[in-house]
Amino acid sequence: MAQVTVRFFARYAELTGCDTAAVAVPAAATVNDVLDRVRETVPGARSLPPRPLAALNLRQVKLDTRVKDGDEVALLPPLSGG
Amino acid sequence: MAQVTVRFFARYAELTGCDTAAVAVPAAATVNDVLDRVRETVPGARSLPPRPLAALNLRQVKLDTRVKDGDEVALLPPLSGG
Amino acid sequence: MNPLTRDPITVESLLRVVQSPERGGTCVFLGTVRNDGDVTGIEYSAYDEMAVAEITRMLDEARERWPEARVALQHRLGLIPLGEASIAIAAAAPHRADAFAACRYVIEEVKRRLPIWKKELHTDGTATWVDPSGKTVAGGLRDR
Amino acid sequence: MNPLTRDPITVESLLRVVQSPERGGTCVFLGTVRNDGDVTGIEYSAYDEMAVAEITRMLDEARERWPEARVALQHRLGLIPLGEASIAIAAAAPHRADAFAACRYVIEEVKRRLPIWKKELHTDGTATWVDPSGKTVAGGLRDR
Repeated sequence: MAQVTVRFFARYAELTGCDTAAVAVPAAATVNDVLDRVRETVPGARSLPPRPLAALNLRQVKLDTRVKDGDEVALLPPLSGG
Repeated sequence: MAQVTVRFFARYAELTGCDTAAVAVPAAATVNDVLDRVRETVPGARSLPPRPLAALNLRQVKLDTRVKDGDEVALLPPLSGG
Repeated sequence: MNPLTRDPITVESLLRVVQSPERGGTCVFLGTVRNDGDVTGIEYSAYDEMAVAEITRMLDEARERWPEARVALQHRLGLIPLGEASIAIAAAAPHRADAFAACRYVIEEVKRRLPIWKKELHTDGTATWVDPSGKTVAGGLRDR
Repeated sequence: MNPLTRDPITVESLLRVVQSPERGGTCVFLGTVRNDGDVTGIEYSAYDEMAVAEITRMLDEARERWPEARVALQHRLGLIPLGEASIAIAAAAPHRADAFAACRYVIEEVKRRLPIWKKELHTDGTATWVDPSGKTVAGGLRDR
């Protein structure tokens, strides 16, 4: 199993009511698997869009990217910096 | 006849030793005719390049542009503003 | 210079970082909070650690593409009143084409990659998250 | 604001002219005196009346091409020390592409049209007129 920290920002933090959640996923799981796990364990996460923007360890990644124990996954609403 | 004021700037003012000269040219003369007249009457003007940049009444013009009485012709070294 | 700040941005502090007598052309971009109808201000929030990492990567990329240019960036967070700058980018280079290109590159990457979000505060007391894809969503409401 | 000045240029004074809450993007170009080897400063001179007329025409052209943009320009004359600005252009617009384009347009037109000349002052006390076509000519000498 891999223990992954999930972070929520901006509107997604409002939807879930939390900034951070810890989830456990099988070894060789993907960001998408982390997302599925989050939807099961964080009630407000069911309102997240089907394919949100995600970052893994401070870099944007595709949802099929593999995660490993200790990784940080972030779910990012549409960016509007600048 | 048309009375025309000629102005010299930057290096051209250094070459001719003057800032301004007044020349008389026939009616229907061009900027080029003014330039020829300047070369005859202003000693240092013989060192001007054959076809310098010229302005007529605050606008860049070609040397075949007609002048009229009271006009101001300016002879401009290569521009280097900015 | 910290690339994220909660204080007003001053152009001079960025100019000091990038300018030198060898770099004769400087291009600055300033993004300021715009008055879109009934907006009184914008609350900016960030994924701070990732934003700092992305800014470092963007500036590294700019340095690789325009080796003679030097670029600095500062993004302000927190509540920014109308008309004040949320972002400033300064790029100095020996030749102006490089300064313009490097500055433009960085602001386009900022818009594309920086994990920063804005919430518009309206005169009626409501707030909406800005979605640059066109939709704005009321704060706290579900996806529509 | 007088477009020609003998005093140091301040970016703020140009920003005040062009910025407003409707114009969220501002692009600034600064040209500063560059250290080309042994240069200690540059003496700028102008055909003042024509320079002012050309600047007015350039800004009018920019306004026609980018009607939502507002552009300001200031060129400094006289002796300018190394590293100080000889020119500043600020363009503000509702969208950044227009701000960049208007600013770039004006600096390119300045280089092409503005009747302003520079004489480089060297550490050895000599002075040379700058010819952007590549040649520099010693002050007071004949054409070569």
